[in-house]
Amino acid sequence: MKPKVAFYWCASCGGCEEAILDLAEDILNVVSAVDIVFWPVALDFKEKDVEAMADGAIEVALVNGAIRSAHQLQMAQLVRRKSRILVAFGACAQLGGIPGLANLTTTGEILHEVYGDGTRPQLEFQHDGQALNLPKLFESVYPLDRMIPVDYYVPGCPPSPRIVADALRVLLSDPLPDPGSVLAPDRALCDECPRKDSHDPELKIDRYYRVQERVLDTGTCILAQGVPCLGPATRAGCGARCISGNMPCTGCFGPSGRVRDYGGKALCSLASIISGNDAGAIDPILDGLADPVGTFYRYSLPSSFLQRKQGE
Amino acid sequence: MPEEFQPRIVAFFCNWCTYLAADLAGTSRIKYAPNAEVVRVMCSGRIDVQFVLKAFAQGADGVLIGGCHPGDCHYQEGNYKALRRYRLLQRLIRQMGIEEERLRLEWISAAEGDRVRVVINEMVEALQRLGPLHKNGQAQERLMEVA
Amino acid sequence: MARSYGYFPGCSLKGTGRAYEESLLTLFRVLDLPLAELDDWNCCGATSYMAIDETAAFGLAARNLALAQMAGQQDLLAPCSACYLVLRKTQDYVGRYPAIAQEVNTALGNGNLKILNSVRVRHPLEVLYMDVGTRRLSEKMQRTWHGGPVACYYGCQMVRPYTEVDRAFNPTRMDELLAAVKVPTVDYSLKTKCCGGSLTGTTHSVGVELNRILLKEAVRKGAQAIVTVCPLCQYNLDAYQSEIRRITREHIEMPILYFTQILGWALGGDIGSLGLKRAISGRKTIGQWFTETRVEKEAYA
Amino acid sequence: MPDRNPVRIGVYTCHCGTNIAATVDVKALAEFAAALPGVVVSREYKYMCSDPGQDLIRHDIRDHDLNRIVVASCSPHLHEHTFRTALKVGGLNPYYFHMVNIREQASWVHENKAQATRKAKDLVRAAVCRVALHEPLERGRVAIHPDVLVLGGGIAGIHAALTLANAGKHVYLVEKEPTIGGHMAKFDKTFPTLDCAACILTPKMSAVRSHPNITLLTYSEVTKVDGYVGNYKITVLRHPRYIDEDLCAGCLECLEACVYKQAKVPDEFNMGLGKRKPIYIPFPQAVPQVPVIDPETCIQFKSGKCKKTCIEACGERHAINLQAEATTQEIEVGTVILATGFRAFDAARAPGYGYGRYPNVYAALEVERMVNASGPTAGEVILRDGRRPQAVGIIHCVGSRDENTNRWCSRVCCMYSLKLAHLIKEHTGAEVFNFYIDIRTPGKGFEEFYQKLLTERVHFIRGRVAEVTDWVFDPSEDGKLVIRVEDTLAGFVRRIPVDMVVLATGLEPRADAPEVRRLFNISCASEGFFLERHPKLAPVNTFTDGVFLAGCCQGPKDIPDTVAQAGAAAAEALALIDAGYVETEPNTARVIEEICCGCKTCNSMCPYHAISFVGEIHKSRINEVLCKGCGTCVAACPSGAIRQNLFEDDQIYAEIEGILTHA
Repeated sequence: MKPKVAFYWCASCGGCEEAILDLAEDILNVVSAVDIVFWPVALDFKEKDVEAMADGAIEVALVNGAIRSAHQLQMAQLVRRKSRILVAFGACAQLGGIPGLANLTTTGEILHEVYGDGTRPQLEFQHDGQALNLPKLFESVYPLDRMIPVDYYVPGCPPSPRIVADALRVLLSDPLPDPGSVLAPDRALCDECPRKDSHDPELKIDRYYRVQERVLDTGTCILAQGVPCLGPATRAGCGARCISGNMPCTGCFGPSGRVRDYGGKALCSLASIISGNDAGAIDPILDGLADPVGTFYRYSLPSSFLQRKQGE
Repeated sequence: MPEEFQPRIVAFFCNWCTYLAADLAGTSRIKYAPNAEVVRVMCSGRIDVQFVLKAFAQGADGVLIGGCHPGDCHYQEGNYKALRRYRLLQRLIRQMGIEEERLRLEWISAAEGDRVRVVINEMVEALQRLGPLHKNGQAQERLMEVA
Repeated sequence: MARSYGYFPGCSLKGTGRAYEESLLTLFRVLDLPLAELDDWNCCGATSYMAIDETAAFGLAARNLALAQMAGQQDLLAPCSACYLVLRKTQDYVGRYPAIAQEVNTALGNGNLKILNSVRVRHPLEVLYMDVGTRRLSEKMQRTWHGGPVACYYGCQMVRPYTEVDRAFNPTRMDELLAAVKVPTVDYSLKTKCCGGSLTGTTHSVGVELNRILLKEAVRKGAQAIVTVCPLCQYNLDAYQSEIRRITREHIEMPILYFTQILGWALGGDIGSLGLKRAISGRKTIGQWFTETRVEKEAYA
Repeated sequence: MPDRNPVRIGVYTCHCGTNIAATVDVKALAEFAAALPGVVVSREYKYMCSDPGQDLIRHDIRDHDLNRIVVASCSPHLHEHTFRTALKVGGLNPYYFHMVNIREQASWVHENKAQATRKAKDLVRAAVCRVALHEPLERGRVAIHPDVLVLGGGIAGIHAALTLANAGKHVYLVEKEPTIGGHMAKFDKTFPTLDCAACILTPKMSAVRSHPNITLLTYSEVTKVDGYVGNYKITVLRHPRYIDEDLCAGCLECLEACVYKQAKVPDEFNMGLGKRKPIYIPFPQAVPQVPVIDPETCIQFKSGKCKKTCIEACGERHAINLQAEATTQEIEVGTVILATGFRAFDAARAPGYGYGRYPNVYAALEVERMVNASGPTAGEVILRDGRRPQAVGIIHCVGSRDENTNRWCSRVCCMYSLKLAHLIKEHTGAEVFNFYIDIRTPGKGFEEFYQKLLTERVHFIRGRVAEVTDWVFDPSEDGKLVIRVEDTLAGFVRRIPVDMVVLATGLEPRADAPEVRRLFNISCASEGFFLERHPKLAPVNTFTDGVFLAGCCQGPKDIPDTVAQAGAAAAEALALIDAGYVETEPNTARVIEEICCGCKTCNSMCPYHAISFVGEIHKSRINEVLCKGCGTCVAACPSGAIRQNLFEDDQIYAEIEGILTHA
């Protein structure tokens, strides 16, 4: 009988679900190969259906999205319980992703932004004897593995079709890769970048530009053109899609294996290669890197050392 | 009265200038605050931004980076790399809600034993004004909210 | 039109040192350097105060500095050495010792003032040397000196402990300024020795003896006048010459001038408004020296 | 990957007598360490660096089969090597070791015992966490080029060069001036023995010239230093002296022939007291015996309208070449001895003493020349106005022990002042007054010399001179210089009229010391003299391997000390050369090829060009020999593909965690 597969989403945009569909005709192979038992976005299963399953009944669960609310946590824990293999699918689940940038503010600030001083949604509300509940919002966004044990990671925002296909193939076959591994090459993007040999070794940046400030040559290394490209710091596997679109890598595939804090490492590297040996010369160059957190932690703030904005 | 707050400082010192300056402070019996603990690296250029962030996340209230004066680096240019990273890191930690006084870079030559005292004491004072970095304990403890 | 200098006269320049003020104003007029007298200035806090109650002295000085800074002045001109020193010292201490700064500012706070040390305390000698320069002085020279050689006397407070005005040992800027307008000076080794200061008023004999030493050495070096930068020095050297003659029977009679008088004259300032008539000693010589002469144009070869 | 044999750590806490034990609770520290993960043995001992201390480690390695060692004692700069050796002897790889500095950076700098102990605990915890991750490493070997560069041709350089040359090593002696000899060549007599400086120096100078193992490069400067211990590439700039050293026979006829019949140019060697011609030889015994032309003053260079009588005089030898230009020369050496000497304090910087203002105020070196028989006045002490002084005042500590100029004691001034006092009295019979703060005669025969002078009725007045003035207080002082001083023994202010004032100027670092320092990548102490590796245990070594110090460039010292130090420096160099190789620290960086993505970020990081990009494999590679181990590329590598031995990311993380884990 076919292996049971589940898809679930937490704090995410839905792009990861799209990524599954992006498999195009391959999706049919997937569907024929497996028995999808839970996929809220596409199929009509309910929470109780999952609860009804025996623990470990699901062969592989692909969970995308970060954890921001009590309900997401509860569902993640449920799916975890029911699955033999649980995969953090996509940048949000693996690193916190774009929603993770909310860690630069507090829940209070967010609610105020949305509802001002007006009425706010209540966690619990009584309506003719019936209690209506809303899930509690946490103070911070968390990557999946800070909440539940995660067996494998599929990087990307969203994961590229190739990565998804490879991941599914690997996961449904023997032998399984080492637990905890990221299902993408442990090398940085430059390795598969078509422009890797376009600049000479003595790379020196005299000014950083924001991408909209520059008409980028399509043949030359984007970083060498002064636009912060995080390819050197980001795990390969996407096939350098952004680069082919003449856009810099923004790091959605996250760090390679030996890096612990993606943003810190990327910052360290991009700061090292600028010219200027005193503050007077250095600072103007750095001005080109507007919004350091947004630049270096775009997808990984919750999984960084600091995890969120400090202080109250 | 409540005991005054004792900040914890992780100090990354280069082997050839600032670490020697700290040794000189010792041989000169110069007294200074005991809050800074030194991690020796060969050159300030070795200091990975990750180390600094790790220290802050791990509970340090301040991080001090010590290197050779510009032009005097034992490895010619390592201190310039350190400076470039420091300038950018300052911007990042400000965004992350960490006051810039918590991260300090100082050029201290092997001859400037007393400078070690001045810098560390100044930093301790500054941090005592600011108070602990993790007002509500370690970052990890935030997980309590979900338990 | 040059920017204006804040001007702090202090008590002397309105009293015994009137000649200094008159010649200073004249000189700055011919150089068209506008002077803006500080509004509502008070005692600088010098000597007696400084000796008895430092805090009060700092407070007094600080108020003047704060006023100047309110008036938007970058420079505050203090022609009297005593004023210069106490103002300069106050800035230094306020900058260096937070405790003093706090005390002073609490005091000033009652008058809604605060000292920021944004004002530069200057002495005319330094302004003329640094901002104007010897070159411009020679260019603007209008009258040729026919008087005898003079001894430049700087006094004690002008160059110690602060040395912005000139070097602590053997200062030379006044000599250079006078040389720029072709006034011969002698190598005067006592140029920073004590003039007797307020001793002339308290332990009179000692004060006068110190005066005598200065005058006598000037004579020995062939000087026919002594030029000063400080109203107290000027007064001490000027006022007791007859007394010295009486006690020592040495014939000492020489004009004691302000450097601003000579420069003001050399640059063509109105002779009547250099305060020359206020001199006590050597009036005759002064009369002969400060006349309407014009620069002889050197014949071009 | 899991280690086959589990980590077994031994921690050793040193009392260092009471140096540590007085401020750090060593017992508590040892107990604390014993409880740390992986720690099998934890001991405290009086002196870990002593043999019994090291034996402790060796035996525990054997008895408790330890595989990691932590020693908490002094600075690794002092004893890291000692303990690594102990591990080696104990049969353990020396790099399974980490040292904790609880003396220089804890017990000596803190007073509160509780806090000092807390800090020591944190540091030990950090070391234990770190050492667990250490890996065995091997030291590399670098062959030592046997040739030596000696920079500076004063007595220090000369003595070092001769010592090495006599030991059969080839020496390049580089001197800035046209001749070697340095300051000593200017002296007349030397204290306390009063033997003539020339008599003991000039033979050594000619020995240098004639020695087959010495290449003498005068009028030359080092402009570039490449390489590392054992293999330095030195670029030497040779200023043109316009007279070919090989062709010149040293007849000096060209000097006679110069169109200047009289010498007109102030003579540097005689401190401007004498005159020289545009073509000159610094002094009669100069080495090499080759004149030099000073283009600043030579008519031919200034106007091009000279009869060039010098060239005529040289005739067939054609040694003179006015077209000569500066040349550079590359030399390869394995070791370097810096003997760049000192600069005499400029007396004009102590304006109260009237130097440059009163003609009869002299700096000591001027008087040295004056009393020198071959000096500008042929040994006569004559004032600038031609008079012979009746009374002479010698002011000590000019530019020494002075908050306004230099704080340090220049060590030689007291003695040379006594010497000059003796010589001046001998030459003139004048009354000589010494004005001193303290008389410092801590040397062999020094105190005896001082006593001798007292019997010669030289006056000694204890007090710092206030000023030298020409202000006449009473007629007896007319035409004299008056020294105003508080006689602190008599307890009143005195005015001492003299005809001549001698300023005992102190010793300073040379103006070009900072450049030399940067060239050779060594440190300076706060006052600007070159910094020795350790004031007691490595007084002639620097923090740069293979670079040694001799003479006053390291600090003021007299001739005997200078010569002794020069010998020591030569010995250190010989020790290296004869060993044939040095072992290099293994803390180099390396690229993990599987992870390297070829982004080239690292390539621009390395100032030593140790990193190259290998086109075939599209990856960067590090040349281990060229790598000096700074680790800058490791931090810069965006994908963590570069690792550094002994400073692995994981080891440093472990250290940080160790420090910050709350006990």
